[in-house]
Amino acid sequence: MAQTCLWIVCLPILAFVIQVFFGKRLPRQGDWVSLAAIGFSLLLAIPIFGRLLSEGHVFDTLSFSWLSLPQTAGAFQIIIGVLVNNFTAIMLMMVTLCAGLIHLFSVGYMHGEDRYHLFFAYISLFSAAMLGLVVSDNLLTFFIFWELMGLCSYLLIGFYYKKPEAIAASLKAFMTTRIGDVGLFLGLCGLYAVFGTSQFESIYAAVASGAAESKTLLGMPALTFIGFMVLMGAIGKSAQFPLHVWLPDAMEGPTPVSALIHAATMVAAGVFLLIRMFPVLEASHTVLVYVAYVGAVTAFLAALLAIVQVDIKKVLAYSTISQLGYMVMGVGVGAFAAAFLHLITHACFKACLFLCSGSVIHSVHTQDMREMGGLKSKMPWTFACMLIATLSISGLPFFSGFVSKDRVLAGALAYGMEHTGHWLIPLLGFAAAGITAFYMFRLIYMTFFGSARDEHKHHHAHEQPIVMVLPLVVLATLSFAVWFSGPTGVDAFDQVFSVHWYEHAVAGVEKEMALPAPVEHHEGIHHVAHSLALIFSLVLAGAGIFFSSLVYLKGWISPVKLKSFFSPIHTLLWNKYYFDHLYINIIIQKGLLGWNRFLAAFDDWVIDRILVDGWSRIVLFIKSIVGLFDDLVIDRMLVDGSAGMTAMGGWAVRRIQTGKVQHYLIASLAALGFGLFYLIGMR
Amino acid sequence: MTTGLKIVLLLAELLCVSSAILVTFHPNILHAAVALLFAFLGVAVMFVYAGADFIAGVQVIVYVGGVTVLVLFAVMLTHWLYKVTLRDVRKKLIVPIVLLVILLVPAVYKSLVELASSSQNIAPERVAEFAGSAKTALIGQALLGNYLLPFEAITILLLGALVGAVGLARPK
Amino acid sequence: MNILDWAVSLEGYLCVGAILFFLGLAAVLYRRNAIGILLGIELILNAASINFIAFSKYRAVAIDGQLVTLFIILIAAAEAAVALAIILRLYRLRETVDAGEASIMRN
Amino acid sequence: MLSWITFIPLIGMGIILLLPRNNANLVRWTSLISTTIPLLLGFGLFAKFDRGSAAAQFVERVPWIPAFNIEYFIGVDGLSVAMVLLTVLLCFICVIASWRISDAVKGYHAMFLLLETGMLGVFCALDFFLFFIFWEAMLLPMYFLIGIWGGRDKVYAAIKFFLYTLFGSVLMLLVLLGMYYYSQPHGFDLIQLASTRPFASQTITLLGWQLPLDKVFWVLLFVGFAIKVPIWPFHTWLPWAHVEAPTAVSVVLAGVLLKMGTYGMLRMNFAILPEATKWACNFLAILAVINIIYGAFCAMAQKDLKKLVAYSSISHMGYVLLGMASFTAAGVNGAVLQMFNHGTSTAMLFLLVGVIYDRVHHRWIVKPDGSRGFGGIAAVMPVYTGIMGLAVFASLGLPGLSGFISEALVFLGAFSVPKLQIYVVIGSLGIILGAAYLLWMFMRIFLGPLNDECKALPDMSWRERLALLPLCVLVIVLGVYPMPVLDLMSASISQLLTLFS
Repeated sequence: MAQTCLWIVCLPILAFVIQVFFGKRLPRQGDWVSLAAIGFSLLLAIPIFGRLLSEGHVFDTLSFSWLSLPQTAGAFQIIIGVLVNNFTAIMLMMVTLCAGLIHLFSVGYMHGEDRYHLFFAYISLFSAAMLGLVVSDNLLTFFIFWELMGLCSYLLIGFYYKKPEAIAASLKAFMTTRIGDVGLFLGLCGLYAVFGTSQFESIYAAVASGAAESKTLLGMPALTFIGFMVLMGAIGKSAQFPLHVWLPDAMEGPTPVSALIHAATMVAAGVFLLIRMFPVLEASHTVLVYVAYVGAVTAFLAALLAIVQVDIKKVLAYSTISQLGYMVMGVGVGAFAAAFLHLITHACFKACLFLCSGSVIHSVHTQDMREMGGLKSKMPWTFACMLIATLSISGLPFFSGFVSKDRVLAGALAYGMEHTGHWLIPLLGFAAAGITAFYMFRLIYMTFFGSARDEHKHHHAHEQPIVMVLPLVVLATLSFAVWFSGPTGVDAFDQVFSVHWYEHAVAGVEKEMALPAPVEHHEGIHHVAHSLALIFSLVLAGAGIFFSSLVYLKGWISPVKLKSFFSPIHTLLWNKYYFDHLYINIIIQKGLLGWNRFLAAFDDWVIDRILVDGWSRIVLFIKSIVGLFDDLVIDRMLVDGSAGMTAMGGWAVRRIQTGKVQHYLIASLAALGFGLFYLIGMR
Repeated sequence: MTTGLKIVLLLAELLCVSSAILVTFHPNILHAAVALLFAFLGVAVMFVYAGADFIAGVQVIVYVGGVTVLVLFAVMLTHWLYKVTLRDVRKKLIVPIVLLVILLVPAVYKSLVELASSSQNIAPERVAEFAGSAKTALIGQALLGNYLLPFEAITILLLGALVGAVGLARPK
Repeated sequence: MNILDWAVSLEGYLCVGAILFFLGLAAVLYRRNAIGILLGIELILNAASINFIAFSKYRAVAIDGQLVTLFIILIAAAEAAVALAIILRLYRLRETVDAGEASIMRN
Repeated sequence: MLSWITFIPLIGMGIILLLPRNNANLVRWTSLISTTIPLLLGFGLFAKFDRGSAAAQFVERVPWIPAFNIEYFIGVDGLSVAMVLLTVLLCFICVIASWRISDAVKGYHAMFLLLETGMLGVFCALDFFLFFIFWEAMLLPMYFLIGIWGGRDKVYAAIKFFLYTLFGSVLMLLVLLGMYYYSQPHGFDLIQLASTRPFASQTITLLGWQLPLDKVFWVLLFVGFAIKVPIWPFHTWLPWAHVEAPTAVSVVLAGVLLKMGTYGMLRMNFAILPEATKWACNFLAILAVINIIYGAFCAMAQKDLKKLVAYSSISHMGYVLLGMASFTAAGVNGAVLQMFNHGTSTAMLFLLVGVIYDRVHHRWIVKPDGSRGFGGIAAVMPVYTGIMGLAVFASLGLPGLSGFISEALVFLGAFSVPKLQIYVVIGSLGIILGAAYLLWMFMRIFLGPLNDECKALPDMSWRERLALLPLCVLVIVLGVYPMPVLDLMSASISQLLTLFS
């Protein structure tokens, strides 16, 4: 089974390579190559998922040494490989299905774009990276595919590279996720420092055996440090607060990209990471609370932001952030199974929502809801699918959203009741649920109901071809609860033939993770929490829908008056809590670039001019002194001086040469005389 | 050696000295040249007494005949009789010259005598015999014997001098 | 030993030689006329010849002394010829034979 | 075999000097041949190199100056084999890349081949004296190459480079003499010095102070090599040298010359003076982190593309230092691998800068007057954008490309040492900044609306693609499976690290 996983990953990579090098020259610019690759992966994934449904448990590993450094003191080795367990099987199924459908959809959507083959190349690479991440059995390859996905999101967001906003958004996305990735990388280093390996099995075993309790990293207990770093990674990738700013801008990319990357798969990778590392987070006791808070806060604030958005894709982007917040909160409160289920269901209905919005945009050629309206009659299929997905996301019975969201909220409520100190978490959770219903139905009413605000666009609106509608229908059908638990989604009613495959899968994984058995105290709390959560979520969802229809369908309360009433809050929401302003203008423009300019100037002036060229000035100074000394003392006094003396001497002697022969004779005779006199004297 | 001969030798020496004085101090260059002539003659006589009769002969021929005539010719050629006075010696220098000569001559004389006494003396009888014997043959043998090289060299020198003198004196 | 024996003896010859030498030297030094200088030189040479001859007679110098004198005479002749040629040339160039004015070589 | 690799370029230079001046192509072909032969021999070296043994291989030892027992002792071990292969490859590529140099072609290629011999010699020499000679021999052609064929104020840059490195090598000369004097059987043999390590216990009195000998040697050598690496306070010559050097020269300068500093440290400081290195470990780590952060910050503020890449080299060499300071198998192996990977990725960047420089003769990302230097080139030069993208992502350490492996190893190694953990955290900031300035540059030049100045830029010629092909393949292959290069060096490094465990 592990070999098939390898093939599932390698097929899209192969497609990528083919597309990059030969895409342009292939018939239909090679979109069928990518489709075939992801289709085969889907076909390979189905038996694995089938095995999970039939036997209730799937497990297979395959690992090999990727990098080994023989060292006498102890071999440092990096072992990587493939791990297939229940969650992997489910994820494989979800990813390949969603990716396949979105490939199909983008064949229609991207028709006629230039660099069409490159789009499919990048999408194949992305699918390969996501699948690689899902199947990897250690944090290192997890991290490698994690960053490859970051690369693909960078390339795909910046696909329309001629638009300055698109490339700015792509850079923003890559940098923000990169900050998170660095956190995850430090966590990975921590793992190697503490456990010497990053393989999940050995980590689960080591954590269970309590081997890492004593060790500390940077003064913090090791597991807490690793937990925080992993959380940082998840915040970066899953666009949680405060690193959420890149997801709304990522909507600049083509809609299938938003659907695939920024709804279904990539952003979910952060949550999948938290689930994979759950034993570590749990063992560190302190990190989980922070995870819960991050999730809850993100869910609530993002939901608020979604209310004021006018761009259809931005609304969905913020709703994604909010739903991710739910999942992170689920993991934080310990209900990681519920979080995982929500991840799966969210992938389906959010992909459906995005694709519907894609088809709407494709037909009316605008993303601004204020120019839409009354498309119900024009685009019946799209409307139907979008309505189903909206109902699912709002958490109404009979729909998958209700099943998973209810469990997450129940977990949060149970957590809140147990640790009363953290009552804020369930409160934010439930509030977000209500607001979700409100803004989702706001979106439905503004786009499909009411009268057309822009006649020209309304006239042109038309239903999309089958190749785009089919994926919508498939995804919409997946949004029903029947697949995940019972038909109604309420366990009490569905006792008769409710589907229990998910519970078995979760049990299998818990066994693997060797989690410490949850402290079974007052079992009643869970039951009470569950039923209470059921009631609260239904009430809130209904209120949300009712209130939204009052404002947008019936128009009894005009949005304008609402806006004026809450104007301070509205401006706050409109400016996205000034996060963007804080990041872009203050931290980056003034802080970072200012500091860089200062440092470059410092480097240029202080170190280069003063410290280095300064030496040349000093040397020049010394040279001038030495030059002066040399010129004055040696040259003038000694050399010229002696020359002068010789000249004087010469001048004096010159007078002797009178030119008269006789004088010379006298002189020589005088010399002869002295010589003789001296000789005679001597003797 | 008879005293008569000694007297003649003494006279010759006095002639030499007096004419030498004339040569150095006589204001008129022409008279000085003639005085030189007589000095040479005095010297020739001294040679004869010293037993160097051939050398005396050569002295007379070369010096008296050649050099003095040459000098006279030179004087005549370089002094317009009516233009240039032949006065020559500078007056103010006479006193230092005389002093010089008076001082130095005895000193040099004493040193020469000392030199003479230190060198090996010949027995008086051999002095007489040497004075008497014929020197010319000896000179001839010596010239073409031990002194062959100087002899040849002197011939070249004379040739060079001759050509040089002619070259120098030739009018443009 | 009277004046006669002295005159014939070696000392006599040497004394005359010395006198002649210094007179010649005086002539050379103080004669303004170039020819006067030449005369001085001739005197000096003769003084040397006298000494040679005296030594060849009274000392064991034998014939060599006379030979040297012979050479001195020859050289003197050559020298006189050349000197006079120079003087004539000087005269033709400078219209004078005064040794003092021929001082182009001065400093 | 090793002597052949080292001296064939020199023979090539000799031949080139004899060639007629006007026939440029003949000169270029001879120069190409005299770099291809060492490349082929390099492949032979790679094949025949024994991965297991840590000792020096392909040793050639001939007494050269017996009076001071200086030997012509060359050999290659784990530390230097990767660098030799890199040098041979880069010089081959640079000769292809410098096909468009047209003025004084003979001089250029002669100097270049002399430079290659100097560099190969430095990596092969196992005798300190020979090492020093090659070190200086490499300096001179570099000066001429920058000084004559360089950019606007090339003379300033050439002089600054020359004097700066010379200052360093003067210190090295002191140590050379010191080691000769203080080693028992007076000699320069590095392998023997590394095995006996005689300087640990001795002391030296300088100006009245009693200083431990090995620490004095360590500091002097460190400064000498720090100038070359370059390490933070001594780095100001690098941007100048790079900006003014012609493309091929700055490729070699960044690809190989910077590694000589770190290689020298490993060969001398670490192998011969282990106690001093342990004493200075913290100091090294601090400088490493400064290098990383400082280089990244300065790179972000640069307006000249080549200066940006130069500062990025400073930042990447910071990782090498951090890896070396960790004394762990992963760290040091990561460091030496980073030396190789940085060589390939920076070489690609410089070649690509050269490509655009040949077309527009300016390198301003943002012109001094503030207007855009380039913009939206992706539309006009797709292949160039693709390869530049690969180079940018390789050097910012994207997993799947070679840059990531060495950075990961360095950080994994350094993080396992408790006292270096804080440095790793600060260093990881460098990864973010690295991505920032490279992608920001990529955006401003390649993406966005097309700048009308660059409307008519031709895409890369086949020669430029040929020059870049081997590097692209290397970057991808080593990114996926780094073992071929890693196990070249791991044996020697593990033996080196036994001194530090």
